[in-house]
Amino acid sequence: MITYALIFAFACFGFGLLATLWRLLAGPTAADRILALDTMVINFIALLILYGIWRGTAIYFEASMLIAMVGFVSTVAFCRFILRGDIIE
Amino acid sequence: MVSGSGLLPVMVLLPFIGALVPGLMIRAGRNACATFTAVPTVLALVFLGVMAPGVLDGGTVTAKIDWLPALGLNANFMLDGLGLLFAGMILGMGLLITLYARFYLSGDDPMGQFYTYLLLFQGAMLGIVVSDNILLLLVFWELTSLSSFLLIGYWKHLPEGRQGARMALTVTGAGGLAMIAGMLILGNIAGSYDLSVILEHREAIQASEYYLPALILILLGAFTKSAQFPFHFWLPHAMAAPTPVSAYLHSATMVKAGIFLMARMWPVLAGTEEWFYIVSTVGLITMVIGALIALFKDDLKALLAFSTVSHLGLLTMLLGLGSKMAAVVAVFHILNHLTFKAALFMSAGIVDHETHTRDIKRLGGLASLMPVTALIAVVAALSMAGIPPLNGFMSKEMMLEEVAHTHWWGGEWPIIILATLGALLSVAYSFRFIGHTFFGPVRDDYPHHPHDPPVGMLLAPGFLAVLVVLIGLAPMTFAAPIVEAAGLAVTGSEPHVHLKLWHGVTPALFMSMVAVGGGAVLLWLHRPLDRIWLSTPRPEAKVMFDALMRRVVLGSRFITEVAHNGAISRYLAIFTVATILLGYAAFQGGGMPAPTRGLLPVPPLVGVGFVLLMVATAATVTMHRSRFRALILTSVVGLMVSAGFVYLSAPDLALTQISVDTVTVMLMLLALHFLPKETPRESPIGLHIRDGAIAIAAGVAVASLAYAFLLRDIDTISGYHLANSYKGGGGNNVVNVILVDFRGYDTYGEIIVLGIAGLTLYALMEALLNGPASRRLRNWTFPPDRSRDRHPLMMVVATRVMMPIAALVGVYIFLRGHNLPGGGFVAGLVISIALLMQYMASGFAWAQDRKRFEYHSMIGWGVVVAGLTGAGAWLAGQPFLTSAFGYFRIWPFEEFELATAALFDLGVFLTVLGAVMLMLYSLSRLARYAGETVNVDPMDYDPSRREVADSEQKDAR
Amino acid sequence: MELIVATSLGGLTAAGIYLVLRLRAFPVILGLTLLSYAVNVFVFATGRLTVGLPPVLNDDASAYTDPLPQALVLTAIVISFGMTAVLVLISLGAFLEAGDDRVNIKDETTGESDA
Amino acid sequence: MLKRLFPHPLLSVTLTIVWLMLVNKVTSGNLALGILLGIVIPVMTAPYWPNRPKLRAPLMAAEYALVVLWDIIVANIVVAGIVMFKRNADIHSQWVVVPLELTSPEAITVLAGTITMTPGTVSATLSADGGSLLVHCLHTDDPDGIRDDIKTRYERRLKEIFR
Amino acid sequence: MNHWIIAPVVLPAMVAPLIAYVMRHDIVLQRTASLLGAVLLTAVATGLFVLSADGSVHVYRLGDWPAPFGIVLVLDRLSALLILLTSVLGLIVLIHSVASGWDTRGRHFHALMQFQLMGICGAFLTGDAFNLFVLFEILLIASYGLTIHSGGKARLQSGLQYVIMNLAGSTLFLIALGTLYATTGTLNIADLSVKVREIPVEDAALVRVAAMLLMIVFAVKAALFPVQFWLPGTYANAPAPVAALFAIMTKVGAYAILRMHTIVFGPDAAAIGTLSQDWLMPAALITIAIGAFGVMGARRLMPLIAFAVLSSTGTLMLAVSAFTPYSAQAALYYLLHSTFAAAALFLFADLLLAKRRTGDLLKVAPATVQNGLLASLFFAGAIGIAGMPPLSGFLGKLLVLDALRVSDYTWLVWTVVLAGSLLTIVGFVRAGSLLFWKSTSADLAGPIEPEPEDEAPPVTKLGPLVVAPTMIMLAMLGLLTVFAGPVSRHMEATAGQLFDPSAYIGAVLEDQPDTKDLSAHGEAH
Amino acid sequence: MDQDMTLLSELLVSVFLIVGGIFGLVGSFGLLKLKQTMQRLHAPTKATTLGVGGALIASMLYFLMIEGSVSFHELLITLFLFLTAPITANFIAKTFMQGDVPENELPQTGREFGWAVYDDPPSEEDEEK
Ligand code: NA
Ligand code: NA
Repeated sequence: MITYALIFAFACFGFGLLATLWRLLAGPTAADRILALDTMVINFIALLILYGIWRGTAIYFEASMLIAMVGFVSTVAFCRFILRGDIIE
Repeated sequence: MVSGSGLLPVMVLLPFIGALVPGLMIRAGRNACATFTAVPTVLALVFLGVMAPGVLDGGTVTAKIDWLPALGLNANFMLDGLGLLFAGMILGMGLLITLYARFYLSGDDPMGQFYTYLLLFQGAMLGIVVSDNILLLLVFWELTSLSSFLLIGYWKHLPEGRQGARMALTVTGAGGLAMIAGMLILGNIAGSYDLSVILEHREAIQASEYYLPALILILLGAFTKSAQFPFHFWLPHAMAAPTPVSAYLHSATMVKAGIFLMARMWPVLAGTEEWFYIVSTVGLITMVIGALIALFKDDLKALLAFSTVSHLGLLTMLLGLGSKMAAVVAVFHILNHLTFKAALFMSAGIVDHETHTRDIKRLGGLASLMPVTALIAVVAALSMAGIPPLNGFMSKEMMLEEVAHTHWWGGEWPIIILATLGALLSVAYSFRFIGHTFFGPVRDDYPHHPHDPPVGMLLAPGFLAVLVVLIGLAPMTFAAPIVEAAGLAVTGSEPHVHLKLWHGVTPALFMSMVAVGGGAVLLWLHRPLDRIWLSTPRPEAKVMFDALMRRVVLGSRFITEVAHNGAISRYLAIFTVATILLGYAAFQGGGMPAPTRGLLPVPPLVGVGFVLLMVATAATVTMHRSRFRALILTSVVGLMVSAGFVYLSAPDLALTQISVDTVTVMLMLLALHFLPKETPRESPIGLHIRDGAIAIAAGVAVASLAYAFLLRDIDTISGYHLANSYKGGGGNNVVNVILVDFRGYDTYGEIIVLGIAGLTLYALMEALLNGPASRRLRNWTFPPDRSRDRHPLMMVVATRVMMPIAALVGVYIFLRGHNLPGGGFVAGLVISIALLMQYMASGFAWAQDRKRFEYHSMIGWGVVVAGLTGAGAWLAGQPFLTSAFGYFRIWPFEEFELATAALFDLGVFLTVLGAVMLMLYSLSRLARYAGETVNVDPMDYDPSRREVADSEQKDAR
Repeated sequence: MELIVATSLGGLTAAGIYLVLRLRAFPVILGLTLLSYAVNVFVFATGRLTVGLPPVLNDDASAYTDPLPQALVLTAIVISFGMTAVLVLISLGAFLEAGDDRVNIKDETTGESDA
Repeated sequence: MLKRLFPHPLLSVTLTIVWLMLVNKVTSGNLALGILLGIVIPVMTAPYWPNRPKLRAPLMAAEYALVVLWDIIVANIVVAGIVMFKRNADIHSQWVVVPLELTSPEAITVLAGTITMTPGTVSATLSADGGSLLVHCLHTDDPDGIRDDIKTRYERRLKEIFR
Repeated sequence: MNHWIIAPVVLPAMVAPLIAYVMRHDIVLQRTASLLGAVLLTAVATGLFVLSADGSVHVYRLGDWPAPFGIVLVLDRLSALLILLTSVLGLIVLIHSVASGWDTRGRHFHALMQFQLMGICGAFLTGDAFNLFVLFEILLIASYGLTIHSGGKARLQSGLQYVIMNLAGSTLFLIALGTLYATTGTLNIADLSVKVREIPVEDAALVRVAAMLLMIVFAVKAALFPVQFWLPGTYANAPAPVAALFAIMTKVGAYAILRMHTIVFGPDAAAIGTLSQDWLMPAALITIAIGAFGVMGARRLMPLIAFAVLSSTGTLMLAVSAFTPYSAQAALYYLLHSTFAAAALFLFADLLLAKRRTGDLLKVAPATVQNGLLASLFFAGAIGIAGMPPLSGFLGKLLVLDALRVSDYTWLVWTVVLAGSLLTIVGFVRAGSLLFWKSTSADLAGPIEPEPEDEAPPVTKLGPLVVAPTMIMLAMLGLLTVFAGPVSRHMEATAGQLFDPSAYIGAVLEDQPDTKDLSAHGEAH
Repeated sequence: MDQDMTLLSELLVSVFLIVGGIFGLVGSFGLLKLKQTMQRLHAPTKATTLGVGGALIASMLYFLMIEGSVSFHELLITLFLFLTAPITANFIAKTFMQGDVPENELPQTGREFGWAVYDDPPSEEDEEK
């Protein structure tokens, strides 16, 4: 049962990746692209967690945690670049 | 073998050591300088005198010193008759020139330099003539080119001097290089570079298939040096040198080096058809052409220069004839030419010195004004013309005699006519030299009123003129011994020379008479002939040479600027194409074993990741002009690569890749702040296609390479690492144990790279702020539509909570790294990112003011801690970076592990943190220089201040 | 899977090379970034591909992936980070000094004819 | 002294708990390490958080958390419906201005965060003086109702908590 | 195990951070530490040279791990020689930098210099292919910092190109190493040698690719056609003392080819065959030609010198390309010569530029003070690099020509080398007569254009300390000439070791008495 | 009993997985479907975050109930995502406004100062007033 649920979840978030890619390419605004990248990262984290369940190992959680953190920082940096130019003025 | 072999190398060395003297002595005055310059020459002459008797008796002095035995280049010297003749000429003339130059050079000329160059040249010449190793000979040969370059260009303020020097060096240098090849071949045939060995291998050499190439290459050296046609043109231009130089180099010594070489090699190279036709033909042509040009030269020195060319041609021809007698005549004429030509040069120098002109058309009638000079010149010139009873007559007669018996290009007549013509022209220009300079009416328009120079200046030419007469009158006394000894050295058999003025009625006598008579007629007809000559178009060697040189320079420049055009994109394209082609060529040379692995299955999600990766990669390319977009797209690429690492069992890689990417993106954003935001469209479509083709080829190449090995298994050394990671390294995470232990040295290097990067960025930032870039920064304008909130409240508040948590995560990742994915590097990046979060929230400068650690010293400590941890192993007698670990228990805590590897990892951590922060610092300094202000408060506006302000106002009321 | 990895590598390399051959510093930097991804994957792949076998020792694992290439890639990643940082700032410096970020240099010097 | 050792006591506790969650194993050693880090890290980061926000009414905070959680779940379903099944033309998005009584940056941040996390609304920006909040509604025909909802449901509670 | 073996790496690696971080505000202290470090390094290098002179091979097992699993350092004649060369060169260049004040024209000069020395020494010592990459990166990144030391437009622009080129090179290096590991499963050079020889030619395609790619990588460092393009621009725009130190940088590439393509990919390895020399020789010849044309066509002094260095690199690689013990001997002798000759010229250029207000453009300018001194230094340097007697270049060139006598292309080789020499000589003569002879003639002196760049202020008089390093470099050429016999004998022995790698392999792989004790701890958990 | 427990836990885990998946899908679908940038901002910041939350809870339950190990990491990640999502959304909204929304299209702040994106914060003098 879990297997099927997992596959369903994989499919959902996998679709999420493709959707975010589309948005990232299509834009049209910088905000859209940043949003798409941010969402992609979150989808990726979800997939990573699902993969952890699939493999039955907790070894990928640090990666998820780290990605959550750097994903946030990148998004803010991209936004600040558009907003201010200098990200750490 | 005769005694005195120890003297020989010392004799060669003397001038070189002596070359130091003038520089030291010049402060003591010109006379002292000249005197002490003469000392080494005199000493060398004395040495030579000591060795001379033995050599004149047919002996040879040898000395052997090992120098570079691996090559067969040894400082082996040999003094035989030929060497003795030349050494005597070089040293004797050297002494005379030293004397003459003392008076010739003016007070403005740097005399010390002159004597230094002179002695260097003398030493080099001396080396050539006593070398018993052809490689050693080459060394001295090239040295003469160099030192003569300095001498010719001595008057560097004269453009002719500079050009002449360069031309001489170019031509003789080129010949010298050809000769190197020739000598190497010769040595290769003979099996040794020792001359004495080579001289014993005549048959082997002449039978070798490499004989002709060797001969041509060596002759190129000799012909260029001795100004043989068609290389004769440099010699007249070298006349821009001071006259002592011309007298020394271009009459007595350097130009004779080529003649010497031909004489030296005569025993092994001469006697073949090739030798005969090449050498004698070149000699004859040179002799006639040189004499013809000499006749129409108005510059005294140019006239003498071309006469020298002509006489060198004569000598070459004689050596080329291949008969022993001709060779002996050549030797005799070398001596004679030296005496009269040097005297003539000196006389010309005196005339120049006194009248301030060398133009024969502005001279005449000097005999009465400077009688002594005139006497010397007349004697020498008559000798040159071959008028009895002077020495020139004798050797000319003997030459004509040899020629008369020679069968050349199908008969005797061609050579007889040409040789006679040469002699005839020789007579004409000799007569013209004295006739138009010293005789005729005294003029009143000399640039400077002449009279005989001081005695010092007359001594040297006078002495030579006396020799001219003495040899002419008593050849058996003054010339025969040395000519015999030298002839023996050249021909290998006792020549039994009988030098006498009267040979009876021979063909030579008739030829001689024709020459003298014809010469006189020519001189009588000179004026009309001169007009014809001047109106005849003829190739001007200097013009051609200059044009050639200019073409070479322009051609070189063209090649250089086409190849190295400063376009790195083309360099890289070439690099890539070359790599692909060479890689493919290498691949073709070997086979491939059969695959041993199947393909792993591809789950659909991996397919999705693949699509993302490829699309993002492709989009990075197609959208690269919008730099920001491209940057976002590369983030996707990075994310997908990390995903791949996760999927393919490399969590450590994923962690590292993703954190490094983040920091890299930050740096790029910081830089992009200043850089243009768009990449202009500037390369033509063809370039895109070319680059696209190269890129695709490279992609296919790399993909195929990877695919090839991915299907084939192999045993690797990492089994050991897996087996011993825990036992020997104390960690479960094998990757981390490899990093901090098995290959900790790599990691040590890697943190040093980071540390250097930090330093470099800092140094560059400082340099930019101190250079012109600072002006650009100072005038920086920011877009007016920037957002007005620099440090939004929400971000600041969120950071206050998240930053400590992120720091905690950093500590966690650091500590667990040894056993699970993580480690000092990732931890350092995590902490950096946490700090970066803070910097983004409240600004770098604000946060920087509150930092606890100096980033510089953090890098320093990191590198030092890692280094000291490694060096700590020395205390235990272990090699650098040997790790130690143990499990400890302290109540009330459970067992824990302590490992030196963790300390090493701490060094890594500190370096990474320090380097990243220093980089960010450097970039943010630039921004502040560009006018960003530093905020006082952590956030743009704290609304609670409004409340406080309100309440304060209330209180105030 | 092997085919996918190889193709990805090829794609990254091709894109990287194409960008490296552009005329401005920024795309060149992007190109080098892509190349460095490619090369990291390449070196990583020399340990051959395995799924779900990370090189962390534990009791129930019967096999591991090859840890050595991973360690090498880690070193390479760090080094290329340092290099990229230097490259970025040098290109910025060149831009600030020269006024544009062209990578190709036009030599403006003019020589003097011989004499 | 105590203030210097514990500049943010709540943070210290949080960090210790987070540490234990990270290491995933409650042992004496980990606890000691967690406490140590809980002390050291706030001390190190204290300069970046100069003031100490006043937190009162812990019960109210808990209540607030539950309310928000509930809102998140319920409203998410609503929004899912809008996103999935409403035609784009039928979605009426609006800007809503929420005047703020809160002045503590922390409180404002929590409010703005709450507004964003509860579906249907995103807090877009503050006014330059932090006195009002601009909110974007995905679909509403009653912007004033939304504003009042925010003020009564969240801001009132937050005013209690951050008094 | 002799711990001194790692001293050439650890010593500068410790001195550098101290200079950079502890002493960074005190230039006197920095200079003292840096010079002291260099002196100590030279002393250690001398000691190691003596140690290795008897032909013994010393292995240093880092972390006490057995080879091929850990990283080893290997000290043999070749590595000892090059470390000694590096340290001597480094010391002289440092003295020049201090005396000329270059070290104060930007930040962190001494630290970067020490790191640079560390990287170079490390590269010469390492017995591990991947570690060679790491040390290459160290010496490269330090060189990036040094190339752009004190900034300026031209320097940064050419520095950027230098960095890009080398990053491309490093990328290829990793691909090559990857391919090598993928086909042999090892990274240790001695082990690679063993493994490569086990590969039959019918399975050798990939390992051949690895060998070729590695050769290209090293060719980039050695500046060999068609990857030589970076050199002239970089050297011409680098600070002169840095350019002088870089004289050793191209040698690192030559060293790597000499090391890897004899011990690992030697002609005796069936898998490789003559692959290396087949491609190296034409590349070297073209490099010589390009360098010579560059000298002939140069408009500026610094590029002129740089192209001469390029040509001399080509000559060096030509000697390497024959892959015989004798040619290696010639190559090593020439290597010593060309290092000092190039360094001497760059240091000289610095002296001249300090005195010439018109920069290094080859055009007439007013005479400089001490024109005679500078002219003689230039003349000597030119003689040195062009390979004219009495300096060692001539002997080196003769050795190279002699060593290549056996090749099939002797004619071509000799023609190129000799014609290249001629162009170089003539080019230098042109430059010298413009710089020194024409400059003294007032009639030709053109108007003075000040340099656009903010270069260093002209020194009024060159003191003995400023001139000494250049003279010492030139004196080295003289010493190499005088002691050509003993030097070449040592080179012969060194080359012999390269072509009989059994001692090397034995020392690394077989002679491992007691490495790490692995019995202490239990199994993994 | 044991089997029931297992079934129950599997059911629970599956439910969370499916709910998480659905929300994730909604978020991504919204990103594709919605027409305006500000509208699109709604979907992922919330739905996707919630979707990840679902997956995380599923994971926690899975390891707790099926593997038998307690893992709080998921909780941490959830906490982190919920903490950062609003900030992210805020920044993206501002990015959009700065580039694509003129100030006059927005309602007034109702205060002396405009929206932070377009207006400078109160200065010292402003405060004095
Ligand atoms: Na604002
Ligand atoms: Na909301």
